[in-house]
Amino acid sequence: MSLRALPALLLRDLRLAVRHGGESLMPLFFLFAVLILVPLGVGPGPNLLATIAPGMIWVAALLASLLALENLFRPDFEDGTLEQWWLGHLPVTGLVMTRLLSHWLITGLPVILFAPLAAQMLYLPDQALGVLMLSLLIGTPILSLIGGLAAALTLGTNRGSVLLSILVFPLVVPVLIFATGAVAAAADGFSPRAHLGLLAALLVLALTLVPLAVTAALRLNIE
Amino acid sequence: MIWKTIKVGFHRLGSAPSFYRFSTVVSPWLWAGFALCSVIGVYYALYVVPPDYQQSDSFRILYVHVPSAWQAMAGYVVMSILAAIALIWRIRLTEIMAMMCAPIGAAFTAICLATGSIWGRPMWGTWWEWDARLTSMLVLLFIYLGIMGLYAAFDDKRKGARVACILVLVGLVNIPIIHFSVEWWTTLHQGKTIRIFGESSMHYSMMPPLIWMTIGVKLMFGAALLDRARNELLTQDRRKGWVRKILSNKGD
Amino acid sequence: MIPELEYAVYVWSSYGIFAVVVAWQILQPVLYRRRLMAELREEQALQSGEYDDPNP
Amino acid sequence: MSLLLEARDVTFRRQGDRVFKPLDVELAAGNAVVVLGPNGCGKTTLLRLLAGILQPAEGAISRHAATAFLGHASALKAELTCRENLEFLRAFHGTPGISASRALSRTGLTGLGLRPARALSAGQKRRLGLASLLVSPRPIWLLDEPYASLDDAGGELVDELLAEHLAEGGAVALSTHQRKPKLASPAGELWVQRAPLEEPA
Repeated sequence: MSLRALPALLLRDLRLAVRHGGESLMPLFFLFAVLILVPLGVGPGPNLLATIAPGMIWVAALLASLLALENLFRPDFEDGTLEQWWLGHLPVTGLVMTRLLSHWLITGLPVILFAPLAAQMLYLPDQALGVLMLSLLIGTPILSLIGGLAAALTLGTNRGSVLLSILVFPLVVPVLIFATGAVAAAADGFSPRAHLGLLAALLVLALTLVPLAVTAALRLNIE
Repeated sequence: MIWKTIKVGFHRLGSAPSFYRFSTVVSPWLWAGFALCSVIGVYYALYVVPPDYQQSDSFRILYVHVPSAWQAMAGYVVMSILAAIALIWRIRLTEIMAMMCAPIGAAFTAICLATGSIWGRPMWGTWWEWDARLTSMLVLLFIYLGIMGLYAAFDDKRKGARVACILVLVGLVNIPIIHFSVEWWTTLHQGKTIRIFGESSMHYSMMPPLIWMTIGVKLMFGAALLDRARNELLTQDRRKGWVRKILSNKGD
Repeated sequence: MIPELEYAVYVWSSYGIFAVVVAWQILQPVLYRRRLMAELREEQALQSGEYDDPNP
Repeated sequence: MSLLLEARDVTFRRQGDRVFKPLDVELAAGNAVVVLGPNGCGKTTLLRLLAGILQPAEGAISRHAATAFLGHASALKAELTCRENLEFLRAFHGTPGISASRALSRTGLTGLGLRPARALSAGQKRRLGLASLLVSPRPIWLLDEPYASLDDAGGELVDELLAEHLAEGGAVALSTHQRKPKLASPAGELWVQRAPLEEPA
């Protein structure tokens, strides 16, 4: 039993993402599209922008994560690489986790890295920036997990993308509420601990349950 | 022991022709029961119960709103139990029945949302209030729609049912979390709105129509579920002999 | 006969929505079943050669 | 002779119906079995069952060695070069064998290492698929239509690789429509038959 398969898979996924180039930059493009378009829509008033900043950054993170889901398992499903997962010596759940990690590295991490810039552009109060980063750090992996589940469930259908959004939307409601709540609380000078704690609990729950559900869904869909 | 009884029971009932016969006999009775209960319930609700001192007659809306809301949630619980049985023992009948719960549950969720919004117009002065219950119901509606959409998107209905059953169980874990988060969110963002039914402030004279309507709605859920499951079974087995036999037996 | 209610429009439209949705829950299976049976019967007739073409 | 894979009364269900009549399969070291049957009878499904990609609806399968499966889709990434594909598979399957370069030259793809897999012809893709069997040697080979889109030389290459694999104590099950493998000892034959519709009691 060798664990080399996991880094090999991760490296290959990242290499493919780089080779697709444009596609992997889409999350960032989305973040900035939202950052520029929303002020143009609602006006440049610092107070208003500061109020909606956490929500906007989080919606951008959500859209970025949604964007890459259609390609999470489908290309592998179509070229036969996915079924090879069941031949190996490794539990499929491990491979699923690796794939979700690469999704997070491509869609979640860039948003986190550029969040300080976005926060400045939207006049988010300074004391809220740390909490924003923390909420993204805890919350975006949940987005990847839930998105991965939706992608796995819709894999065997041929009109996946619309369904994907319908499935993801209700499941991410709590993430959005707790994460933006934390940032808003910090901006207003209250303690964000309760929100962040609940968000972390969600992450733990998602980390334990989602990979199993994804594995089961993939197994059914490759039949 | 009890598990075994459930399993054997479903297997016995699970044979397609026997379920077909069972549902054909039982469903009309459930519909009749629903008709009876709802006639009594509506009569009480509109004619007998006196107007509320605070809400006047608008509270009468709640006699369709609340049973629908309860059934929307109870329907999800029924669907989850069926889905769990379907995933554990791979019994086709429970797969089909779990899937057929979704459109009926969605219908009740829709009634609940529509009537809640109508009730809110005179009471809150607005068609939509980001009230915790309404918002969770809206999310529940989307979960129902997601389940229906997922099942519909598969050509192999058995595979589709099992995949959608996973979603049903994921939803079951999520619905309390969603409800809690929305409640938390609304209490942070707004003051108290009028409670739909205040804490045990309901006068006992207001109860009977609620009870009748609730029973009626439950019977209706069962009836619609049997009807839909029977149709789904016929569709899936249309190439098989037992369906052909039913076709040729019926003269009409 | 018809009770005079305050907010009558709201009350009646709520009960109306309820009635319509419930009626649809009754009708949908009946209509679907009728369509399915007609189609299966036609299929069977085609297979056994007893099919009468409605517009030859 | 040691058994590498045994299957008892296995079948699979699609839309609730059996795909083929339940089958027994035994693969011993040095044995080759050709899976035969008309189109759509479930040959691919059987191979995927034996590989462990599908779980049998009935019956049981036990595998006593690592398994390789080569399907219609060659499990290659179009955007990666031939060499990158092979090197990934070498690490992924956990049983590194001969180097990517050797595997490429063995399958007649010398000089194509830097070419993206999407730029290969259908026959070259099959050859690259065969190369992937060599970079991570596993005793049980399950090959779905290995002769498809290959020229005569390619067909002979498959026969040679099969012979070497069997000589090393491997076992092979393959489906085919075109040619049957020419081997020192003739391969066993396994006929897959469509299952009749079952009626509920």
